Amino acid sequence: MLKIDGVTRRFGEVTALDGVSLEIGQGEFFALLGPSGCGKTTLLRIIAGFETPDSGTVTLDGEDLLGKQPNRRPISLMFQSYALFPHMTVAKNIAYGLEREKLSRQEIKQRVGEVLETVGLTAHAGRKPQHLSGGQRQRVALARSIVKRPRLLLLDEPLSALDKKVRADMQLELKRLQNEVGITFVVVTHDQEEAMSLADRIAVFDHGVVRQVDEPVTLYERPHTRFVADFVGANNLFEGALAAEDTLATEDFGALRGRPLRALRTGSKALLGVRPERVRLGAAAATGGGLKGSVLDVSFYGGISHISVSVPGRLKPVLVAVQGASEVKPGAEVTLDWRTDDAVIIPVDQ
Amino acid sequence: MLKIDGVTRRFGEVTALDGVSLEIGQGEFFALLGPSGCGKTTLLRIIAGFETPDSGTVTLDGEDLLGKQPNRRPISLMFQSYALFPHMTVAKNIAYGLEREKLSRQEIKQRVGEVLETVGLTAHAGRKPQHLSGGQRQRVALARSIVKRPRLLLLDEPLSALDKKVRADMQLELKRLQNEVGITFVVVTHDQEEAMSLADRIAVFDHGVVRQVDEPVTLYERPHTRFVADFVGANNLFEGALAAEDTLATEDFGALRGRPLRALRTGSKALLGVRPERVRLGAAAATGGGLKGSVLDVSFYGGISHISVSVPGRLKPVLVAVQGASEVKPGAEVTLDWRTDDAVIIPVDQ
Amino acid sequence: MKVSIEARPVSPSRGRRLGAFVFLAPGLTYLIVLLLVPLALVLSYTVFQRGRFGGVVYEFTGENFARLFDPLYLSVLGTSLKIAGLATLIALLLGYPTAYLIAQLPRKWKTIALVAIVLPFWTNFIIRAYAWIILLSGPGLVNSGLQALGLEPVELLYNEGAVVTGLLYSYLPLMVLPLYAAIEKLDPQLREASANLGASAFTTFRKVTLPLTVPGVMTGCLFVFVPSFGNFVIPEILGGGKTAMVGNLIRTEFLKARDWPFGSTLALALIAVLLVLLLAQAWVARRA
Amino acid sequence: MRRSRLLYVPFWATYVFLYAPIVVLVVMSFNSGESAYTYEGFSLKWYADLAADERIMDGLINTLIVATGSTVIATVLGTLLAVGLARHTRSKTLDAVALVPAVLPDLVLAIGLLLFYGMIQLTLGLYSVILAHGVFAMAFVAAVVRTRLSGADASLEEASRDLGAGPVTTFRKVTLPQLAPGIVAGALLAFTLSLDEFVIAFFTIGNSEQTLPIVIYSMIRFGVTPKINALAAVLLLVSFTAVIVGQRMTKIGESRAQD
Amino acid sequence: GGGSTNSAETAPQATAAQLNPNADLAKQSLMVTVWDGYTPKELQDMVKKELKISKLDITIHDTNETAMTKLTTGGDSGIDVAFVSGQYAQALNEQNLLEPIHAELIPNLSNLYPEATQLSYDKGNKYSVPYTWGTTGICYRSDLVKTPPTSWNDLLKPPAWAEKKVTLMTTERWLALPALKSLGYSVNTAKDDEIAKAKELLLAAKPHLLAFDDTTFGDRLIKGEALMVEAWDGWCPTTDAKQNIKFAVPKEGSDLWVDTMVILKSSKNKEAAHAFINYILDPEVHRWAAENINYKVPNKAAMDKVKIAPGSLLGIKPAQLLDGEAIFDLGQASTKFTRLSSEIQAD
Ligand SMILES: Nc1ncnc2c1ncn2[C@@H]1O[C@H](COP(=O)(O)OP(=O)(O)OP(=O)(O)O)[C@@H](O)[C@H]1O
Ligand SMILES: Nc1ncnc2c1ncn2[C@@H]1O[C@H](COP(=O)(O)OP(=O)(O)OP(=O)(O)O)[C@@H](O)[C@H]1O
Ligand SMILES: NCCCCNCCCN
Ligand SMILES: [Mg+2]
Ligand SMILES: [Mg+2]
Repeated sequence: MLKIDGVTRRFGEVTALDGVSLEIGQGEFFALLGPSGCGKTTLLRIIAGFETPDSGTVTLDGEDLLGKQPNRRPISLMFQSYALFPHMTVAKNIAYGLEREKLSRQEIKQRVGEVLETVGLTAHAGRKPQHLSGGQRQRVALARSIVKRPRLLLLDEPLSALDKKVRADMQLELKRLQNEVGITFVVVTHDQEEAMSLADRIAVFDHGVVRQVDEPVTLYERPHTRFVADFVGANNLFEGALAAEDTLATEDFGALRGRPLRALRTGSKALLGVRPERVRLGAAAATGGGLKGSVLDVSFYGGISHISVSVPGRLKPVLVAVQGASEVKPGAEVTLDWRTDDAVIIPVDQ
Repeated sequence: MLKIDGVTRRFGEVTALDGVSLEIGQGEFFALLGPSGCGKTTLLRIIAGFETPDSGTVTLDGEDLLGKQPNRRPISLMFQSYALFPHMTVAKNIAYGLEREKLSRQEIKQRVGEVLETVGLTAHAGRKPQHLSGGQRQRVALARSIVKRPRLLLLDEPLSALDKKVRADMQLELKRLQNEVGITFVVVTHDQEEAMSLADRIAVFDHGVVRQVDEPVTLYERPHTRFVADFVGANNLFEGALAAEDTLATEDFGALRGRPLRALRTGSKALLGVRPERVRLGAAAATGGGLKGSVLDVSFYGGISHISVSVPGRLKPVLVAVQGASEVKPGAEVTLDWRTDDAVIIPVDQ
Repeated sequence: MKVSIEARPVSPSRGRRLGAFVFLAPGLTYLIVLLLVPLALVLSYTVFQRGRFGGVVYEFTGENFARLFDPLYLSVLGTSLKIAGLATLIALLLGYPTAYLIAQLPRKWKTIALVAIVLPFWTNFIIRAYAWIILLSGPGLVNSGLQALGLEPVELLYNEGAVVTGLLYSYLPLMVLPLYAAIEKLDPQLREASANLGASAFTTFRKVTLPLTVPGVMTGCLFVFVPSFGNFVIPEILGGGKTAMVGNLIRTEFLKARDWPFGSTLALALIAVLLVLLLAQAWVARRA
Repeated sequence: MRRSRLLYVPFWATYVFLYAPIVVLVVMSFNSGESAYTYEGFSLKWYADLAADERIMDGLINTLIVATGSTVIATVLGTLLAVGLARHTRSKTLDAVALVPAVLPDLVLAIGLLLFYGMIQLTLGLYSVILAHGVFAMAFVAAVVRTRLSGADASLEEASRDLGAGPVTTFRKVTLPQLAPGIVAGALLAFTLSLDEFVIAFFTIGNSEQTLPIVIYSMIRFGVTPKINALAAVLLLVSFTAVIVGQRMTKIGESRAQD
Repeated sequence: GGGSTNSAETAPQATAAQLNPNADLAKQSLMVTVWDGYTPKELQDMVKKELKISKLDITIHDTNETAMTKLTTGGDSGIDVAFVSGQYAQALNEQNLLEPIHAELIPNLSNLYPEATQLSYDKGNKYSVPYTWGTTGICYRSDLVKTPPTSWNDLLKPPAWAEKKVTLMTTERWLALPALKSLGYSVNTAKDDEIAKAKELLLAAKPHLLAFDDTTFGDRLIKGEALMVEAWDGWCPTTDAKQNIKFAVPKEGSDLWVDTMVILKSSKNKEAAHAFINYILDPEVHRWAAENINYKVPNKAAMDKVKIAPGSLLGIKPAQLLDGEAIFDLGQASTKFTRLSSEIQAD
C-alpha cells in the first residue's frame, strides 16, 4: 500500500533521514521505534506532505504521493505537538476535518459525538484547548485525526501523555479501527510495550537509518544488530567470539551458552544477548557454570522487580527481572545463568 | 518542608483541586499519579505561583508561599508543554536561570555544558528549539529546570516523550540529583513504573481529590480504595461481602480467599483484588477451588506475556501475567487461583 | 499548547505557486498601478529642470542632485532626524508599557482600552494640534496653571519641543497598535517560565517579551518615525513656522517654488534616508 | 502573574496625554465667549452654529464614505498581501514594495497620484480619494498583520491541510481567525488614518467634494473658533456611541454563536 | 477700462477662442475655485438666478500654491474660473493655461479704476480681471504697544516690550517684504546680494519672533498673544469691537497685491465664465462683496457705494495703494525666495 523508497532528508548538517525504504501493507498496524531525534517525526511529515525529501519517492497504491497537496492525500496526521486550533472548541476542532468532506450536519454531529465518547471528553466538547489538561489535549488531537477514518493514519506519539487506564482504552480503540474499519496505521511511539502489543510490524530507526523491520516477537527475540538488541527491551550483552556452535568465548567470563541467529564462522566476533527475565538467579553457593556477582540494587516496578547484579569484569550490572516483590537483598552474593535457548548470539556488524 | 493544606481551585464549573492537603519532606522524591485531567498540573502551577488557589495554604518550611512572587520562590517548574524560549538557543535557554542568579560566565558555561552532556544534547547547544525533535525539546526543558538546582523541583511529565534508553538515563540523573544535591522532587507522571521505581512516596489523585498517599509497594499491595486498587497497576477485582476472616463471599464465583487490609465486620461489603502476576494458571482439568475460564487473548509485552481469561459471570476478563512468551493458546480452558496472601480484601467506601 | 512549535519551513510545491498568486496578485497589482507608476512619474522628474514659471521642462540636468548636498538641506535633514527620532523614542517608551498592559486586560476591557487609544484620532489632526496650542500657548492652560501656582510662565509653544509633542500626539496610536498585535500573541507560559527561572518582571520583559516582540517594535517605530520625518503640518502649526523639517522643504518646493524636479529630488532623498534606516534596522535585527 | 506597578505609570501617562487636549476641546466647545482660549460661561451656541454648517456636515459624510471604502479595500488586500508575503514567497523585494506607501511622504504620493490620474484622464471624485487612501492604508494593514503572522504556529495550518482543507479554506478557517486581532488592529488603523488624512485627499478629490479635514484645514487657517471645538466634541460622541454599539453587537453575536 | 486683448508685451501670445456672444448660457455650467470666505455665501444662488446657467459649483483652495497645483497638474481640472493672486495669474499665463479675456463680453470692465487695468503683472487685463486689492502693513494693538509702529524695523528689531510678541508672514514673498523694504530694495528684486542682506536681517529677527504666520495673525492680536504682526489689510481686524487694533503702512513703503479672476483655456463654458466675471464686476454686486469680505475692490463704481464701517480699512484710497509696489512673478529667480524662506526656517 504505502511504499517509501530511498527517502533522504537533511536539515543543514543534520541528516534526519538517510535513504529510508519501507513497505507497509493495507490494514497493517506499523510502528516506528527509535531514539529521540532519529527522524520519526520527519518521516511522518514527509508522508503527510509537510516536508519534501531531498531524494527518494513515496507512493500510495502505486500512485506518487509527493506531488500531491497535503489536503488531497487520504492521510491523517496526528501532530506530536497536537496543533489544536486555539480558536475553536473541542467539538469544532474535531468536526473540522468532517466539514471539509461536506458531510451533513447531522452526520458530523453524530460522528463527533461518538468519537468524543470514545476519548472520554463528551463533557469537554464546548471548551477551548487552552482550558484543557495536557492529556485531554492529546485526546482531542487523537480524536480529530481518527474521526476522519482516513485510509492511512499517521500518529506521532499519540498516547504519550495518557495514564495507563485511558491509554489502554485508546489502544483498544485503535485496534478496533484497524480491524473494523480497515485503516492502515503508522504510529510513532517511544513506548516499547505499546509498540510490542499493538503493532503487526515494527521498524527500528537509528540516526535516520532503518535498522530492522520485523514482527514484535521476532524483533525482541532475534535482533539483527547490536543496536536493536540493545534498544528494544532490556538486554544483557556480552562481547566475545564464537567458540563453538552454541558457545561464545569471552575474555572476562569464559564460555557463555546461547544460540546464534544465523550461521557464523567459528572465531568471528559476536555478541551474546540474554533478556533479564531469562536470567536465573541462584544462591552464591550453587555450583555450575553461572556468573557470580553481588546484588547492587533491587527495585520494584509494579508487577515485577528488577535486580541489578554487579559482575566483576563488567561495567554495566547484569539486569535480572523476577515477578512480584523479590526476596533478595542488596549485597547478597548470587549466581546467574540461563538456558542455552534463552540467549542469542548476534553477529557483530563491522 | 512543603506543606499544602486544603487547597481548592475551580475553573468555572470544573473543580480542578478539591481540598488537597499534602506534606512533602526535605529531599523526598514525591510523585503525583492520577488520570488525565485530575488536577496534577494545576497543583504544580499553584506551588510555582502561576495559579492562585481559591482557598487553602501552601507553605515551604513554615513560610507562606502564596504571597511570594513566582520568581522569588526557590522552586523550578518544568512545564508540561515545555515553554522553551523560541528566540534563544538550547544553551541560552538553559543558561537563562543561572544568569538570573548572577553567576560568573565561567560557571554558567561550565554548568550548562555539564547538563547538556547529561541530557545528551551537547551537539545541539547552538540550535533553536523549533529545530529540535519532540524528545529533544523535552530534554531541553528538563535541563533548564534541573540546572538551577533549586530546593524544590516540580516536573510535569518530564520524560513522557523519551524512549526507554534515554528515559532510564534521565531517571538515573534525577535520582542522583535527589541523593547528591538533596533536591526535593515533586514529579507528575502517567508512567506508573516510573512512579513506582523512582518515588519515595506517591499521591494518587482523582478528580481533584487525593485518594491515597503511600510508598510504592504499600500503594500497590495495600490500596485503600477501589479507585486506587483499580488505577495503580493492573488488578483483578471481585465484589462481594466478607464471609470469614480470609474469605470473600461472591455471588458468581463462590468464596474467594484473600487477606483483609484492616479489621472488617463479617458481612460488610468488600472487594477482593489480586494482581495478574499473582494469579496462577493451571490446566482446566486441575481440581480444587480455582476459577474456571477460557483464554481469550495472549499478548506479548517485551519481557512478559499478558493472558486474558474470560470467566463466566464476569464482564471483564481476568488478567494473568507470566514471564516470557507463554505457551497457552487462545481458546484453551484453564483454571485460575492464587495464594491467600497474594490477594487483598478492600473495604468498600460507601 | 506547545510553544510555537514545528514552524518548520514549508517546502516548495506546485500548489504554492497558485497560493502565492491568489494572495499576492491583488495587492501587488493595486500597488503597482497606484503606487509604483505614480512614484515613477514623480521620480522621473528628478533629472529634469524647473520651468521658468514652475512645473517641469523635459531637459536633463544633474543639478538637482548637486543641490542636495547644500549644507542647508543637510542641516534640515539633521533636524528632521532628531525631531522624528525623539518623537519615536518617546512613543516607544510610552507605547510599549501601554500595549503590554492592554494585552493582559480581560477581553472586554482590552477592546475598550484599545479603542480609547485611537478614539481621539477620530476627531481631526488639525483640531488636535490646536488643542495643544490652547494648552501650551502663552495665555494657555498650562501657563495659567503655573501662574496660579505663583510660578513663572514658560515658553512651551513654537519650538522644537512643541513639534515633538505634536508629532507624538499624532502618531502614538501607530506605535501602540502594532505593539499590541505583537504582544497579544505571546504565549503566556513563556513569561511564566521566565519568572520561574528567577527572572524579575523587568528581566522577563527585557529577555523574553521584548526580544519576541521585536517585529512589533520595528513596525511601530517605522509607523511613527516615517510620518514624523516627512511631516510638515505639525511643524507649521506647533512650531510657529520656525522649525523646518524635510516635509516642509518638499512641500515648499512642490507648492511654493513650484520646483517639482527639486521637490522630487528631495522626496527621493527622504526615501533614501528611510531606506538606509530600514536596512540598518534589518541588519541589527538579524545580528540580535 | 502579578505585573510590576511601575508599568502603570507610562500606561496612565499615555491615556492622560491622549485625553488632556480632548477634554480641553470639549470644555471649550461649551464656551459662551468667542475666544478659543478663555472660558467665559456655558452655552450651546457653537453646536447650533455647527448644525447649520452644511459644508461641515457634507464633509463629515464624505469623510466617512472615504474612510469606510478605503478601509475595506485596505483590509482585504492588505491581509491577503501579508499572508502571501509571509507564507508564499521569500522575496525581500516584494516585502519592501509593500512597505513603501508607509515610508513615503504623503505629499509625494499625493503629487504622484495627481499626475497619474491626470495622465489617464480620470475625472476626480470621492472614489479617487478612496483608491488613493487604499494605497497607504493597505501598507499599514499588511504591516500589522505580518507582525502578528511572524512566528505564528505554522503547524496549525499544516493540521488544517492535513484534515482536508485547501489553501483557501485553511486561510479562512484557521489563519484568518488567528490573525483576527491583527486584522482588527490594522483595519482600525486604516480607518483612523483615512479619517484624518488631509494632503492626499486634498490633491486627489474631485473639485465638487470635500472631506472633513479639508474643510477644517481651510476654516482653521483663518483662526480657531469654538465651532471647531464643538465639531470635535460631536465627532467624539459619535465615535463613542459607535464603539459601544459595536461592542453590544459583538456580545449579542457571541452569545448567539455559543449554541 | 482697458479692453484691448491683442497687445502682448512679455507674455507669450495666447490664441483666443472664437466665442459666441449669444450663446445659450442655460446649457453651460461653471466650476469656480476660490479662497474660503472670499465670496459672500449667497453668491452661488444669486449667480444662478441672474445668469440662468445650469449649475455653479464653488470649490475652495486655501492658498495660491494649492490652487496652482490643482490647475497645473495632470489633465483637465474641470475648473472654469479661478481666483488667484496677480503674480500667479502671470505664471499660469506663462504656461499658456489661460484664456485671453474677451473684453467685449465683459462690459463691466469699464467700472474698474483705470489704475487697476495697468498693473505690472498684467498690463491691460489681457488674461486676468482684478477682484480685490490691498497692501501689506503692520497690524497692532494700539492699547498695548508703548509706541505705535511706523517702520518695518519695529517688527524686525522689536523693542523689549514686544519681545516674542510679533509675527512675520511665512509665504516667501511676504516673508522677504519687510526686510527688503527696510533695506530700501524692490520687493521684486532678483539680485543675490540684496536677497542675502535681507536674509541676514531676517535671521537676526527670528529669535525675537513669536512665530511665522500668515493665516491666524489677526486672532493672535485679539487674544493678546501678539502685539504687532505683518498683515494684509483685509485681515487686520480693525473692526473688532472688543480690542483696539490698528493698521499702519510703514514709512519704507510696501506692496500692492491683487487677487484676480482668470478663465482657464481648458474651460468648455467660456461664455458663462465671462458672464460670471461681468456679473461680479456689477457695481452693486462688487460693493456687496467688499462689505461682506472686508477687502477693497478695484471697482470705482462699487467703491463709491460702499458703506464704510468705523475703523474699517476699506477707506484706503487707490492712490495710497498705488504707492505700493505690485508683486509680480520672477520666473526662475523666484526659487531664490524659496531658498531664502527655507534658510530662515532651518536656522
Ligand atoms: N485554564 C483552565 N480553564 C478551565 N479549565 C481548566 C483550566 N486548566 C485546567 N482546567 C481543567 O482542570 C482540570 C485539571 O487540569 P490539569 O491540567 O491540572 O490536569 P492534569 O492532572 O495535569 O491532567 P493531564 O495529565 O491530562 O495533564 C481539567 O479538567 C482541565 O480541563
Ligand atoms: N526544522 C528542523 N531544522 C533542523 N533540524 C531539524 C528540524 N527538524 C528536525 N530536525 C532534526 O532532525 C532530527 C530528526 O528529527 P525528528 O523530529 O524527526 O525526530 P524524532 O524521531 O521525531 O524524535 P522525537 O522522538 O524526539 O520526537 C533531529 O536531530 C532534529 O533535531
Ligand atoms: N479670505 C480670503 C483670503 C484671501 C487671501 N488673499 C491673499 C492676498 C495675498 N495675495
Ligand atoms: Mg518526533
Ligand atoms: Mg497536566
